[in-house]
Amino acid sequence: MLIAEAVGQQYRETGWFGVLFTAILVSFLLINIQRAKMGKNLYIRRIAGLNAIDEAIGRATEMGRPVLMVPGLSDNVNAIAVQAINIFAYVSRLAARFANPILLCCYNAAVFTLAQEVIRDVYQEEGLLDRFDPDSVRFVSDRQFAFAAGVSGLILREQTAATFFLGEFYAEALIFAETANSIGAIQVASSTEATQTPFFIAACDYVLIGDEFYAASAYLTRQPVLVGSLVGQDWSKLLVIALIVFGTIFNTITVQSKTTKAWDDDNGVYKDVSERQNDPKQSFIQQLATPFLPKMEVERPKDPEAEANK
Amino acid sequence: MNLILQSKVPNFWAQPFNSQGLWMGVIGGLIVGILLFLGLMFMPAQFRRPVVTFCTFIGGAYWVLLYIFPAPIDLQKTEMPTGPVESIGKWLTDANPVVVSISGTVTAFMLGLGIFSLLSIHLKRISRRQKDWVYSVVLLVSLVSMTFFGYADYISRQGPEGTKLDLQANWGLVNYGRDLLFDGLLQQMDAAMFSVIAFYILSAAYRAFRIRSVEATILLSTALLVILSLMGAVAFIWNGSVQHLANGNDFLLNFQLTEIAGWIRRTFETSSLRGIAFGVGIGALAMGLRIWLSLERTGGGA
Amino acid sequence: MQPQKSLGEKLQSLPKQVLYLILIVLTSVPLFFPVKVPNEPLESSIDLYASLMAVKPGETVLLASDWTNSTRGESLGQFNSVMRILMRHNVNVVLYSTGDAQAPRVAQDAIAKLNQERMATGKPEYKRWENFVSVGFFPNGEATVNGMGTSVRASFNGKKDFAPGRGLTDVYESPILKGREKVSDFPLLIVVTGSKTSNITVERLSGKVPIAFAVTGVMGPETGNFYQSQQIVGFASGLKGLYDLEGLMEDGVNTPDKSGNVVVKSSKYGPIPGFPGEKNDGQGRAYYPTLHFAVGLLILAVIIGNVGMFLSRAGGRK
Amino acid sequence: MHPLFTYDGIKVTCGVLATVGLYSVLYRENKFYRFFEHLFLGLAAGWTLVTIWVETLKGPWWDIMVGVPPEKAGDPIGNGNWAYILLLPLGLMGYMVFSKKHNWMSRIPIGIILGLWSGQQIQIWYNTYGKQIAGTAQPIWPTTLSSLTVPNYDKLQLAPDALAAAKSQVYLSQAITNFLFLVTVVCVLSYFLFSFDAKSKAVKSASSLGRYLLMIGFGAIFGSTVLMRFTLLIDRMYFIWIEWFNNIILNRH
Repeated sequence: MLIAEAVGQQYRETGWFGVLFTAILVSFLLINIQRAKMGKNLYIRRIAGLNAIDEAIGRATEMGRPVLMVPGLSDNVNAIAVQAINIFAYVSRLAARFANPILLCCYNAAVFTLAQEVIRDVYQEEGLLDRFDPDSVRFVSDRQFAFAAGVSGLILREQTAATFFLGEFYAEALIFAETANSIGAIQVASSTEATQTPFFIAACDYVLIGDEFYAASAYLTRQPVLVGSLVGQDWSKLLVIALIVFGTIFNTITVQSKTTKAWDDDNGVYKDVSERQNDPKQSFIQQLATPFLPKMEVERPKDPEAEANK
Repeated sequence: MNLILQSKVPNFWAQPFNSQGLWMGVIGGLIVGILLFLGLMFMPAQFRRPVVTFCTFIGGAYWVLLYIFPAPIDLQKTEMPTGPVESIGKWLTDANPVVVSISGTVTAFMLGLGIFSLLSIHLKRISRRQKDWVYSVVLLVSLVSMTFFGYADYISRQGPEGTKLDLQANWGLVNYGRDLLFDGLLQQMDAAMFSVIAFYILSAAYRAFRIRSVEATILLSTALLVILSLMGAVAFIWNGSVQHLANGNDFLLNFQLTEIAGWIRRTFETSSLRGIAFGVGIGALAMGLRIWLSLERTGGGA
Repeated sequence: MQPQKSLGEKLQSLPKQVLYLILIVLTSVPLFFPVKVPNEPLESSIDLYASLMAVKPGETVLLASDWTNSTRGESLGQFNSVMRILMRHNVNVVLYSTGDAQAPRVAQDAIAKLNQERMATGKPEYKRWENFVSVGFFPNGEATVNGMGTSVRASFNGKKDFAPGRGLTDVYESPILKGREKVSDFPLLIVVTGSKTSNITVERLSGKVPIAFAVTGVMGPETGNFYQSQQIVGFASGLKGLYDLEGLMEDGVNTPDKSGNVVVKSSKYGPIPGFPGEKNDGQGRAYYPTLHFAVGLLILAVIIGNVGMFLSRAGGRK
Repeated sequence: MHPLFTYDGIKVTCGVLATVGLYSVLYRENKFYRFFEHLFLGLAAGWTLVTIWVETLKGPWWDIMVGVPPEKAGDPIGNGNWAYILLLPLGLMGYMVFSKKHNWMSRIPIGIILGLWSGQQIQIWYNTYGKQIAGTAQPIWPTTLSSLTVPNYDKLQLAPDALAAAKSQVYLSQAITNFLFLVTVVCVLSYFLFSFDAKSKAVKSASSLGRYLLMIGFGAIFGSTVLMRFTLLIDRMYFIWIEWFNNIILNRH
């Protein structure tokens, strides 16, 4: 009974290791954020795509044409959208200083609300609230391809000089990229969907691949919290790598160690060779990842009412 | 706690349908909500951030708790929890559908903002006779008519008679209207816009797929190989000829097009995707953590 | 007057519109002359077919139908093939969607068509409520699927479908959902999708129920990722997967056809019958040949571009 | 009557016109496209307004709040949970975003949604990636050199146990594949190490190798995606030429 209370259903499904591992990752992040806060200065490598932002805006200013931003097609406001908006806050801060018109097209009402609020803040902090046009942050549509049609229409009519597609992009990625490319806009793009990255690579000037997107805000603003968490992420990645390498070595050895008779197909005879348990569930690392705890019965009092309803 | 843990219905939280208690609850809740609203409006500024932080934390705390707090082991509907630990665990699991509905519902209420933004832009354009104002009229007209026919159709489908309308024979004007606007136009335009990508792929590939750098060459050659392997006819001919050459030599059979492409995809595509996925996953985790604990300020002030 | 363009430059700067026009022609003409192209099914497709055929008659499977007409080109065919197999096996289906508000409607229309086809061959109707229930759409997919992990009943709570004579009725009153509280009470969960819902399902339900996918070609790679790590039992990806499936329905696995030779071999499975003689071919058969022309054009365009580049380089060196 | 003048004829024709209208942008931005673009946006917005109630609010919110007439006495579905009303003012707080003074309030609903999302990230992380980490750790040393590649089991015709034994070997080719798989994952992952000084040789070479391996992956992705896109185009062409031109205009079946 006590065990049943201590070890919940989910631990029997994913195992204690999962919770522990997540906890370690979380602690890594918190530790490094703390380190950074305490003024430890931490190194970040160069990320090409991000240095292009200033260049892009500068170019837009010369041409006096607007900068277009799309924070991805997240179904609801989530970290990806927030991260994109954080980057766009940086972009529009520059744009505001150069009195350059901006266009921020949103796919989701909640994201629109957040963007509206954040971008207004930016202009306020810069003391340029008079330059802020609420219509420059707009909700286009929450239907994927209506959104695509609307945004490409905007790109073509407004002849945007610089376009930023950062966030969660799906099939429509290439529609935006090629449209913007056809009017010679300078493009910085990134999709957290790895499957869309090759299309951005084919059509855009600068592409942030995968995780670089999450590194962006740390790289641009150098806020201690962000830098710290970035270092924490690196630790976590190293931990994952370590686990993989350890698992591989351990696995290889276990396979080698067990020997038994097995079929040698060339000479058509039995001979001594080590045998691998080819059922992955048998490998140590797999068991660590997902232990198969036996089903267990728990004695409980019956609920009279529920019994009655049954 | 007792108030929340009530499993019997009806109870304080769940009142019978259309009962007086229910409507009093609804009205009471509404009043409380409005008071809360006003209270927040006139709350001193220094409490603003704490409030937001608190709400965010509570939201995240639920899922984290659900994850780490031991859930009762296959607790049947007819059984009662054995002790405090189990009853809390049960409460967490039972709360799941409630929590689930929150973000969807709240976002739904905010949709008005999106529509408001649309309307404000296009009404302005019309009233000021700006360039392309005619198209704004088109947009508004289509918006209104779709809304009208959509609801009319929906209402006509309510009740036990609703199934009848699955047959076109029983349709009325509103059903035809909705069908034309939605199936006839909206869905078709979805498909059309989606398929436009095919053209863009062609032009993008033609422009960008040049053997300039090592990277470009790798990308190009892998892409071509995979494409060919997925074209049944090509694969069939290639494989056929390999099988012919190999006649019985199993080793050579590995050079069938599908084998090579399959090997590349298994070995490099899957793995590189996985590499990215780990990175992005950790990134999302970190971001989630920062947001949950309000460690960073959204808007990333420089 | 402008300087004459060299051949190399010309080849590198074909106007887009011309390419587009050729593409339209190439994707239109072959449609009028459908032919059968030879094909070898992928292992993942065979696994999907096997897992579908493994479900026993009278069982109830969950089918997440998360596609709409925007991916009709691939998903409709896949959905039809999957449903044909299940219907012929008299497997009951619980339809739900977390992908798109329209998905349930689209799926029902597809089933209606399949029903006509089925009854035309003299088979009994595949009845709503007795053979399949449409649970409808869940706006907050991630959380809903998450909830299904704990209790399907709780997540389907308050969802209704048309019961004959009774109008809208709580889905859990349907005979086919009797006693299926947890997701593990279902022998199989199939997701036919053109969107991210497949990932969401794996993230939250993998290990709790066998999962099989029919996804669009673009999602093939990431789905392969789950397949490799055995989080899903099998999947069909894109038109190729669909064409495989249609082929498998015709030939079966490790089963000889009329002329006695086994078309599809697999060391993984024993003989799995097909449905020779029934209507197995659909979109796959109609579109797959045409695809070859379109892809051919793409490859040609890339080659032309590169040839042009080399020519102009050579010109430069002179 | 000619099918073009039936309802279905009109419906399909509308679809064709819309398709052509949107395609016209491929030539260049024009009035025809602009018309259908705005029509598209309008219809989409209208449809959203419909689904917002029909799909999003009616079932998951309203019905749960006010309950529904119980099918039979004491049926829990019949009860309404009035507390759901509190979500309404919560959602409305978002509308304060346009007010100069109280726009901060819009951060409360956003905060809650974000909080829920963040918590889920922590909840799902391991369930998503745990198995993948484990699946990446495969033996990288062969257990037998009797055959360099995986033998063709179908041809061997072995007794079940012998077959199992033969299948359970790690052949050289598998070992190499597993090794390459491992290397790819590790290198790609190390390409995304941002805080390590690239001067350190190991990291540098690993990450640059990672980038090349990424390109192989991207190439393969591109390859497998292309076909789908063309499929959708073919589907459109089928719609135009067969379902419209052939079946309706030419009235052939």
